[in-house]
Amino acid sequence: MTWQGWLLICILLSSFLPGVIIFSLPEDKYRFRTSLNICGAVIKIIFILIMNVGIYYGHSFELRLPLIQGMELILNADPLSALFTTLSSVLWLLTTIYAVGYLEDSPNRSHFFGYFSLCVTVTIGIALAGNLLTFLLFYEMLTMTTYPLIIHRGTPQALRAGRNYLIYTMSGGAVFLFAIVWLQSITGPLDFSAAGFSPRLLDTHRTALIFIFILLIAGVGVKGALVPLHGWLPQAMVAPAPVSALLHAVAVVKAGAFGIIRIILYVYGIDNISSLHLYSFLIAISSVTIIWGSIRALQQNDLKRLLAFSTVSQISYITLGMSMADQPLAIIGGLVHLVHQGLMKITLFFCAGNLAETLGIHKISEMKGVARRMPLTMTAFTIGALGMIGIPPTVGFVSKWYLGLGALALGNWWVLLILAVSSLLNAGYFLPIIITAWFGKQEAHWPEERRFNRFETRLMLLLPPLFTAFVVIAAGIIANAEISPLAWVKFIIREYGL
Amino acid sequence: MLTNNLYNLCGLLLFGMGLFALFACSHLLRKILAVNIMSSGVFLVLIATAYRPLGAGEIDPVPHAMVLTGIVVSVSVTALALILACRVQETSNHSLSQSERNTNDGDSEE
Amino acid sequence: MIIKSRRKNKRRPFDPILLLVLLLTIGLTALLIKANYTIPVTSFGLAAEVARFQPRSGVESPVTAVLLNFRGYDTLLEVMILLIAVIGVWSLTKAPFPQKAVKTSPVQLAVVRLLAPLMCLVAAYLVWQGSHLAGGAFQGGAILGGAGVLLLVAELPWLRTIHSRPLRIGLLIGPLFFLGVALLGIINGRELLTYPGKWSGSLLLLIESTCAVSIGLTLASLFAGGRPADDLIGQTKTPACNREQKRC
Amino acid sequence: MTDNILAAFDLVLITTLLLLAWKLLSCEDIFTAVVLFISFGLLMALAWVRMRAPDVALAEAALGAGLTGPLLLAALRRMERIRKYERRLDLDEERNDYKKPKKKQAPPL
Amino acid sequence: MTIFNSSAWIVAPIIIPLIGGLLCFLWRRDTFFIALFISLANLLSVTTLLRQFLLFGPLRYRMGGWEAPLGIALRLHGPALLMLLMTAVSGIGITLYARGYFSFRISALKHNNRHEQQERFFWPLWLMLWTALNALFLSGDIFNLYVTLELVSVSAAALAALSGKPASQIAAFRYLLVSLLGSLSYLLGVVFVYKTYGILDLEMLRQIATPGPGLQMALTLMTLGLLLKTALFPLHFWLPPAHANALAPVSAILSGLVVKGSFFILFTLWFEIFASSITANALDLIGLLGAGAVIWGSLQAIRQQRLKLLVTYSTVAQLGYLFIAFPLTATENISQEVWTAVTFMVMAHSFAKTAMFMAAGTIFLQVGHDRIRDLAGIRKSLPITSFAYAIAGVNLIGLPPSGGFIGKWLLLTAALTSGQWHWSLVIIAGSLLASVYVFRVVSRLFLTPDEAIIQECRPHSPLQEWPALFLAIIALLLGLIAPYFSLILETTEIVANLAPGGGL
Amino acid sequence: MINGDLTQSIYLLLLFLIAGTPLVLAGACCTTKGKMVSRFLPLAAVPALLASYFVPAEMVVEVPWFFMSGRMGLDGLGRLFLPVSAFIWLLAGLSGRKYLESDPHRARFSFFFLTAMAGNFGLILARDILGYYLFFALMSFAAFGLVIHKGTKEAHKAARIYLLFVMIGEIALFLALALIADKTNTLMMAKITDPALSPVTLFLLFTGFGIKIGVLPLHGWMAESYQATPVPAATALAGAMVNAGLLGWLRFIPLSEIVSPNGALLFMILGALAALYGIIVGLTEKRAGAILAYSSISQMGLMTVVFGLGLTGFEAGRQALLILMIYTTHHSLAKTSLFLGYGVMKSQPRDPSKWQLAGLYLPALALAGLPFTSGAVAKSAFKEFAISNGEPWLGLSGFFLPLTAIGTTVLVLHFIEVVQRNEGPTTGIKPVDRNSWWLSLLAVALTIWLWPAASIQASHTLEPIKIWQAIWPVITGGLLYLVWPMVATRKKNEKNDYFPEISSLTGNTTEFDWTGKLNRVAKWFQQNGKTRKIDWGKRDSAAKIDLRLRQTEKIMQRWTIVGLSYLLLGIALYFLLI
Repeated sequence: MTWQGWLLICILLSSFLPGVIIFSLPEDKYRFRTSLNICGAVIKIIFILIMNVGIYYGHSFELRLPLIQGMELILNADPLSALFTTLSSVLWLLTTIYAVGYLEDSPNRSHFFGYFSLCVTVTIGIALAGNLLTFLLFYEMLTMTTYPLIIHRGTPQALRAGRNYLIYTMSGGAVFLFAIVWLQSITGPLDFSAAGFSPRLLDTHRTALIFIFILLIAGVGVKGALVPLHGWLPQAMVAPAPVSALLHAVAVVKAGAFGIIRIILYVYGIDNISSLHLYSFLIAISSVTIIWGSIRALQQNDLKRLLAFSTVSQISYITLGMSMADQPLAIIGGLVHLVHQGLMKITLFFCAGNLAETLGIHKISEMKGVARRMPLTMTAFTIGALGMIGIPPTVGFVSKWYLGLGALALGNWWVLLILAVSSLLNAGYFLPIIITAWFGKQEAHWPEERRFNRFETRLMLLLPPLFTAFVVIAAGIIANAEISPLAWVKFIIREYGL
Repeated sequence: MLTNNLYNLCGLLLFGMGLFALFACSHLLRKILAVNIMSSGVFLVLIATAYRPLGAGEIDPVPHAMVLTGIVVSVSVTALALILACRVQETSNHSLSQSERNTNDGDSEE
Repeated sequence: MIIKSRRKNKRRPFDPILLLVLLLTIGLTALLIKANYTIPVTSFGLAAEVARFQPRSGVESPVTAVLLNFRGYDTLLEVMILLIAVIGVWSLTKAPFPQKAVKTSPVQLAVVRLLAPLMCLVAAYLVWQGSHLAGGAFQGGAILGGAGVLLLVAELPWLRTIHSRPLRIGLLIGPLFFLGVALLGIINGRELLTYPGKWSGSLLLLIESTCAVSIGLTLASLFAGGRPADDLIGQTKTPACNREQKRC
Repeated sequence: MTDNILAAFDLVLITTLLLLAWKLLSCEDIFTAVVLFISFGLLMALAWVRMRAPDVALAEAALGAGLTGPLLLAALRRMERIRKYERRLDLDEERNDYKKPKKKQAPPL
Repeated sequence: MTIFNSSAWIVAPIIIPLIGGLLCFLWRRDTFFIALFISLANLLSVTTLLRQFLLFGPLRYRMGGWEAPLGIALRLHGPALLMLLMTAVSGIGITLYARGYFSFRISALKHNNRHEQQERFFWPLWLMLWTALNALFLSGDIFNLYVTLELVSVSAAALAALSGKPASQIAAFRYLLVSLLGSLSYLLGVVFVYKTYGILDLEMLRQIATPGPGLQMALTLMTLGLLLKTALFPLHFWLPPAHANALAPVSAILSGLVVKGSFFILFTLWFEIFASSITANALDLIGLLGAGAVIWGSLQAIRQQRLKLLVTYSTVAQLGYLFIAFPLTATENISQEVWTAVTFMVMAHSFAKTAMFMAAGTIFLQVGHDRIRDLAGIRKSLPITSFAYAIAGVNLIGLPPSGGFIGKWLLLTAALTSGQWHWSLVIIAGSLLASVYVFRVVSRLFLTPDEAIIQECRPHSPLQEWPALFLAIIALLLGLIAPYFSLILETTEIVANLAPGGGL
Repeated sequence: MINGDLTQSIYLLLLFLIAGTPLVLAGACCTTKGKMVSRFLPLAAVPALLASYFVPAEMVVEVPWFFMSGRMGLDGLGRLFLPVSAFIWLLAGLSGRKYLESDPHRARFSFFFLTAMAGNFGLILARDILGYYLFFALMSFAAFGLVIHKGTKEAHKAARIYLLFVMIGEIALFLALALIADKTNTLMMAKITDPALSPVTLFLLFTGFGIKIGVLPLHGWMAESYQATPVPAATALAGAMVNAGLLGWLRFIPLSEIVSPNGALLFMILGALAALYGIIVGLTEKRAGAILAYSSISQMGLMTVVFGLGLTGFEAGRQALLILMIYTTHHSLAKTSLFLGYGVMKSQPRDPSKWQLAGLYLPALALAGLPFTSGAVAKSAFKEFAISNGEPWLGLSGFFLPLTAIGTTVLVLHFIEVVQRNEGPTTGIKPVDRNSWWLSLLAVALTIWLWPAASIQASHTLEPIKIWQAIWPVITGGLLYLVWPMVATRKKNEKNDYFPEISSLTGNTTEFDWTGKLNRVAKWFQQNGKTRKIDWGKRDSAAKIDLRLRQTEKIMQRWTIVGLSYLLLGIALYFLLI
């Protein structure tokens, strides 16, 4: 095995081992657990950076484990996986710090952090998967590892949410499995590759391939919260804030979106999809999701539910970008939104968590004037929200810009209208919150106020959102620089051969 | 060949009878008896297959050995089944016929 | 008739399912018979084979040769089934000896005293003749078992005090010996259950004898319907710990 | 001639066997059934002899009829005795053990 | 090293547990150590066999030195070897667990020697059962298979009755009767085979067997009997009470190993020995029943209120998958995949179900009941057990990388490649239903209840918890070591001849 | 060369400081010492002023990493817009210093003020379309903070409306920019030429920037916001930020390079309507700030007309550019002055003095185009331009311009009256720095004359005929204004619903509940979605299924049923195995 292979293993182990150790730790080993967690995260980031550099300079990172004939587990780091791994690992570090602060004196922390680490391991696995089988492997494991986190609180709502999550994701997984097997029975074993499967198959298996595609999208669309399949996401909001952050920004929803990207770009290949005339289907799905998610978000009073519906809407931008994959600009928009949405949404969830943890605020109607009490938190929130709307110079604008350009380059001018309406709706639900928070007058006492010494809340709760908010702006401002996500996405596109 | 066939027929009829009785009767002992009848039927078929009239050739000893084995097995299983039936009787308050019913209830306490 | 009897037992006078079962049984039996008569008689079994190898088996009776030599493996396993039945029965319950000694009638006692040794003799004879005529370990064992049953029916008081260990040794002596001889083949560098050519006859007789003893004991134990009274003595008891204390 | 006699014997034997089986499976009283079964076993041994299988016949006589019959009778006696006396009480202790925690059931979550 | 090349090793998996069983019955003291030693020795012998197999290929052993039509042959081929391996590994786990289980019961429960007695008889019966299973897997003679089947039945029934509870007695009695019926059906089938061919050896039968009325009836009867013993859907009635009411280690044995024995015979007969006589319609019928088992068993499992019953019904459902594989073999070029798939399903289910029953048993012992509703937060006091249960559950659902997943994947592939996609729907539906019943429990176990409810009841010994986890993890990782298994399966001659011939 | 490099670096530094200073100061507002920042508000505009003087034209700095393609620099337009804007921000900052002293939220105010300032300066400097968009958004959203600053109910309402319009504008601009970028394949402004602008793009640009300018259908936010915003901020809003919209047009629809007859028509018609509409509605208004807003609408309408004229031809475009520069400079300074004056009057406890009134009249009449004021220069230039363009635009000079001049006169007189009627300071009013006002007056009076670029137009106005042409509309307007009170008194009783339909058009409804409306839509969807859901959780149905399963399983466990299935299976197998 080459050092590249070992590096991939190390990347996976750097969160897996801490996770396993944490499970066995007693509850009161606070310091050890925290430092283990954070060390793991930092080491993982270092490994991933090494990997990124390697990828940039053209090394190939691959690890193959043949199972039986026609089944092979492949870990393969291409630029796209590098993008996702980097995002996940960095956000994991932040979320871990945040979670340490958030759960400072709640029960069952070993349990929580153990699953947390496993969850990230699995997400990285999804990112590194080199074929559909491996993808499925980690995809299903993701369900397993996130489920305990969703029901962590153990309340009836949490249980219900967990149950629904399982129903959705297990069904999705089953459909996905079915589709994969069907696909492979036609195409034979497939690695992820830019070309997709052989176009010759289109002549003989046209209908089957269309069906398979729809099934595949439905399978990953459950986690990716495409509209008829998004029902679990708002309910899963009963979980603690770090979990929501994980679900929305780091792991689950992202995994779904990532799966869609993989399927479109690396399994089918853009040419095949184009000759199957599937793009219109994708555009329709993603447009409906974008609009519907926003409309549903508008009517929420619960902050986290609102954010959840906002995720439904926003994550579909990625699908939208993929649905115009004929056009590199649109792909760029979609891919870069993978990162951007993560940054913005995690900021928002951190802030929502801060409000809940410090002041007991869960509802938007309770947020009047809260910015005066927690200015830093609300600053981060505002930046995140503006990013969601797509105000420059935040990263949200960058994504939208590329999506718009891609749509225009394809002549899909009406996609631009979708973007416009979506922005308007986003503004419709985010701006009132911001106004209320900053300029509203506090009417009653906060539901459950807790005071902390120097800062408006715990430092560990404050730093992560501030950092991500900063990145939301900074990554937008330096979008064209060599180190920005956008640049990496362009690198991906180059490597992909467009 | 007539004899073979006759005994074959008898064996198969015994098997059928036992089969029906096993399904139809509710008394535990009767079920055990039914199974014994069945096995007798099977043995009969086997032995009848091996049978050759005097002078018509060597008798195949292998089926005989098989039946011997079968008889021993059936006796030991019968013994175990009988003791089990007694235990069923001992441990449950129900009458003989009801106890068999009771088995149906997979959800009963423990 | 069967239906009639059910009709009396059950409140429901007529069970259509049962009728269906009857019809189906008849159908299956008919199929069986049909199949039985359509089998072309082509083979004559293994009689010729047995006859060919009989001289090398060490016994004269073909059935015994098959039973103990050619297909000795089946027999080995079969002996084990008997043993398992005993273990199973023992595991289920204690032997239901009457609480207090029953006064056995003198006539019965006399009969038993006469018959039991006689049956032992018959058994020994059967085992011995098994090598060339009908008979063998099972038959002999069965007679021995019958003797045991006789004793048990007589409810002799000393039967209750039979200890577990000698009984177990008795039960196991046959199987263990059989197994040992079987392993002898491997030790000799041959296959399992291969008897050394010269002594195979006498070895088979020995196996039959020990097995007959064990089978007799087995059958008697099965009839006794449970393990001996002293079966659990000798186990060191760990102090009973109250469950409730443990839990809280 | 001998063939005919033998055939008649076969027919009678088979009919008897079948009738016995039918009877023992359908008769009201289980004790009768057991007794019939013993005779069935003996007739079976006769059949084995007729089939030129003396080993089997011996085994059937000794085991099938000679031992299974007493076994059945013993079991029958044991069952009837059980029905007369109360069953042993100590058998239930384990169940009681398990039942205790039921008192403090977890409140429905 | 020549000693390890001796062909006599093939009898070791039969002889070693047999001796162990006899000794355990005789000795009565330190039986656990005897059993442990036996299981290790058994593992050693199986490993040696594995080595021999990889070096020399399939083995054939003449019992008593007699050639085939007269004597009995043992044969070691890929599937049999895998079954032996499975039994050896599961057996070690069960042995260890049983020790923990009994010692806890002996020390923690009120008793009148009852639990000592149970343990005392458990060991010989278990080792005998082990012998029987190994003999069954190795047997190369159709009548010898009957004997081993009986051996399995009797010891299994005795084990099932071991717990002494009324329900278990009833269930065991029913189990015994069913086993007898099954064995007799099988035996009658053997009689028909012997009538037709005058041969009992499997290999020879394979060579001369041609479709005909005798074989047709024989196959029907043998299949019927074996289906009954394997508890395929409409004939599964005996399994839930027997498995659910037994002692936990016994349940593990019954569900994990015993049903696999009869299934193994059935599969061998259908696809190896009499493959030429199998028709597509019959395969479809079996597949249909398998599908029914999957759906019905899962629905029943979902419905259950008690943990052990749930696990038991899941066995009914999981056995269905094995039969769904039948119709998939009808296409020539994929039958090898199906063979692999079935082997994987069998092994994965064996490990997982064993682990699951162990976990259920531990939970039952610690909590004092197994009402699923009231199991909230057991994870707190029994973390390892809960994990074991969850991991085993993952296997049952068939999530990657478990062995169950590999099996399902191969079955799905076979179904879709051969164009029989309706079976794949059943498989998918089955895993969804499985996830429902698995998570019904897991979500309870992993709940965080109020502090007040959590009672500190640490298990008595690590033996109660770890074997389950050990087996569950083996099942989970089975997928990752799949290449080795497929290697074993592929080096078998049998596989080459697996595809049913002209009968289709 | 070292010397050259040094100056180059100094210029660079200055360029960065233009937007950087306000941003840094804005950052300082967020610290604990944020309240002190308000004292340095004027300072923030100083680098911009300096730069507009020192930094040579066509100095372009490329920062490729910055927001996708960073190009900054001063060009001709920039060198005009920057000093005017900087000056106005300076004045606003000056006036704000005092105004804020007693304001508890002065840190917040300073933050938004400075951010808006940075945005304003930045967009002037931006040389690529996204840069412009970025700073435009920065300014617009920061201004929101200024509009809502007072925190009153009116302020909240105004801010909400403002935000809605900003969002619409942003989206329109986003679409327009995307279309442009798609056509030109670059982000550089310089590449925008005729083929890059489709009618749709033109319309979107018109909408996007028109909102800031207040062109007709998109003016709804203006009156409320001008009224609600604190005076210093309103000054900047009306004086500087409005121009950003105009600059946007100029940047993205480069006159003299683009000819679009249809676009011209759109601009001219809507501009002309706005010019008249602003006057008429302004006359019905009772609030000084709002009146100024309507005046702005009217004046910007005129500029829209000029812009439209400029779209008719290349040469016209070149001329229009110059006129727009003159006009916008004039208008910005005059409006600034009016706002500051209004602020001063409003905040002082006593009635305005004569000097003060005179000071108010100067910019007011300049707006109306009184001779010798900047307004006269601007208007005469406009007139000449219209004439030079020939038919069909001659009517503009003869009829339309005088009409608006009359109207403007009336409107500003109305404004002055409203200011005079001021009942003294209410509690919320803070003193506005008087010096800044005087400074602004000075600028109004002098700028146009000192400005070299406008010298030709300025000299033209000194001709007698021009003076007359300029003065008669003012006189007419003054006369009309004398008649006004009668009209006003007659309508007094109905003061609440002058032009009710118009007030609803302006978004003046008391509750424009736009989130509520969307909510209703969403709820409809939700309800309709819910009824169609299958209710899996129904207890009784679940129990029923459970019971069925249980019963069936029990039946299946009967021996007879087992026998049935066993036998059936056997028979079926037998036949199937043939």
